[in-house]
Amino acid sequence: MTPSPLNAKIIPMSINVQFFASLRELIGKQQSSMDYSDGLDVSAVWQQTSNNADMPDNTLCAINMEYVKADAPVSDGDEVAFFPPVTGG
Amino acid sequence: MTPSPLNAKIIPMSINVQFFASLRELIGKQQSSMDYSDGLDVSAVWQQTSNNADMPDNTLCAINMEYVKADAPVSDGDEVAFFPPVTGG
Amino acid sequence: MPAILLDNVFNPWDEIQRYQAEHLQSGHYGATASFVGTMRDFNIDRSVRHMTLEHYPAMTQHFLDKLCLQCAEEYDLDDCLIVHRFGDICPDEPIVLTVAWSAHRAQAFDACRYLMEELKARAPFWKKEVTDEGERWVHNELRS
Amino acid sequence: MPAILLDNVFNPWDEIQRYQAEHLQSGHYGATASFVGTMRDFNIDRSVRHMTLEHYPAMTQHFLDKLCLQCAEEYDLDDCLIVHRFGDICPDEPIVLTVAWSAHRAQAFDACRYLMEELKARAPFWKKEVTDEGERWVHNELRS
Repeated sequence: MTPSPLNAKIIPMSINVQFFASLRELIGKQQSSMDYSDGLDVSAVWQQTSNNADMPDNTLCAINMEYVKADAPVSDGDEVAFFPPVTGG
Repeated sequence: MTPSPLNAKIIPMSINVQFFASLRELIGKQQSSMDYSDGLDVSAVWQQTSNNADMPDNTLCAINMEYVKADAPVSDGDEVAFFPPVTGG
Repeated sequence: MPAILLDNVFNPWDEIQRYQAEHLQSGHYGATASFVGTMRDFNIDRSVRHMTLEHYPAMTQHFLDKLCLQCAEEYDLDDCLIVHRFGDICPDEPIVLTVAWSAHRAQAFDACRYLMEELKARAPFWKKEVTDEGERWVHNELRS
Repeated sequence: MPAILLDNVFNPWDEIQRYQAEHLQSGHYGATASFVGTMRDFNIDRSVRHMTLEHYPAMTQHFLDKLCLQCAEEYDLDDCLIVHRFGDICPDEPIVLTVAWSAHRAQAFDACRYLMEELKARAPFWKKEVTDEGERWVHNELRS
């Protein structure tokens, strides 16, 4: 929404990607990062960071700590997270 | 249920009557007693112990610590209680 | 699964802990639901200074004992507990505590609420409030 | 109306008392509903020795903070509180506490339950149990 400062156009930010619980074990890592590109959505982030694993059907996705669907658009600098159904409480 | 011992036939028991809260104040006493007679029901107990006060519509009745209706039969030795709607908790 | 009637101030959280330590089996219950009713310093539109809670001792005890037993069976509880004050009560003092311990949370929640609803509807207690404008019996509360 | 995440054993009854003393106005709330979820030593058919509760720290805090605010507003609460463990947890230790303070009991009961149901359904925590037969992730619990 806010216009980016000039240097944000010059220094590319990246997408911070987090995997939790059984997905962390499936992917083999807790954290990844990737370069931002136009038109990126959450499922594309999965494809590029998941070591070719299929996304389990019940996977939950979040951008910047809010639940989103897999086709939600990703912005430069976002934190994208993937995790299985929750079991707290 | 249990057969009465012989002396229970000889020494007449009585009905113990209790009034609580606003009914205690209405009747002007906490406790009363009356002789048992055959065919006695709860409303007759009220009539004979309430100093001619009408029974308020919402009055609750109990015999021996269990809720009953006003036409419930009373037995020799029972404790009969009258009280207004409850307001605990 | 007792019902305890007290004529003095009690600390509901201490009561829960003490009862739990003495009567509940470690590692067995997974869900503890509790409710504490506390005397407020206002009711409807008047300022309440203090309150006297009258009860019918033998029937109150009998009613609450039966309620605990029946509730524990109906909701398959590990245990349950009711503590209720009577006599003079001041604002901010606890009036009632209900607790239900169960393996599962739905039963604990349902049972704790059932204890309170039955108690409010049928346990022989009567509140008389002392307000700035004098004494008054509390009538059936339309609001919960 | 905070949400507190802890990696150590906590006493839920002490938490309630401390929070109440520091944040609640005497004589104002009449109803306190609380729920404590405790680790059991059995789940389904296996014996559970201990458990690790993984979470997504920033999102968990954010989610529970928002939940408290939204619940307090929706149920017209005086206040509410969530305390939740993470990390290694042993049987009989509390996992979660939810508390709702209100003028009226219906709101307190409803709000306390709402906090738990939303937390169970959506807060990013994941349980891994260590049983006699090895480790396993806990799957969506069909039973409450």
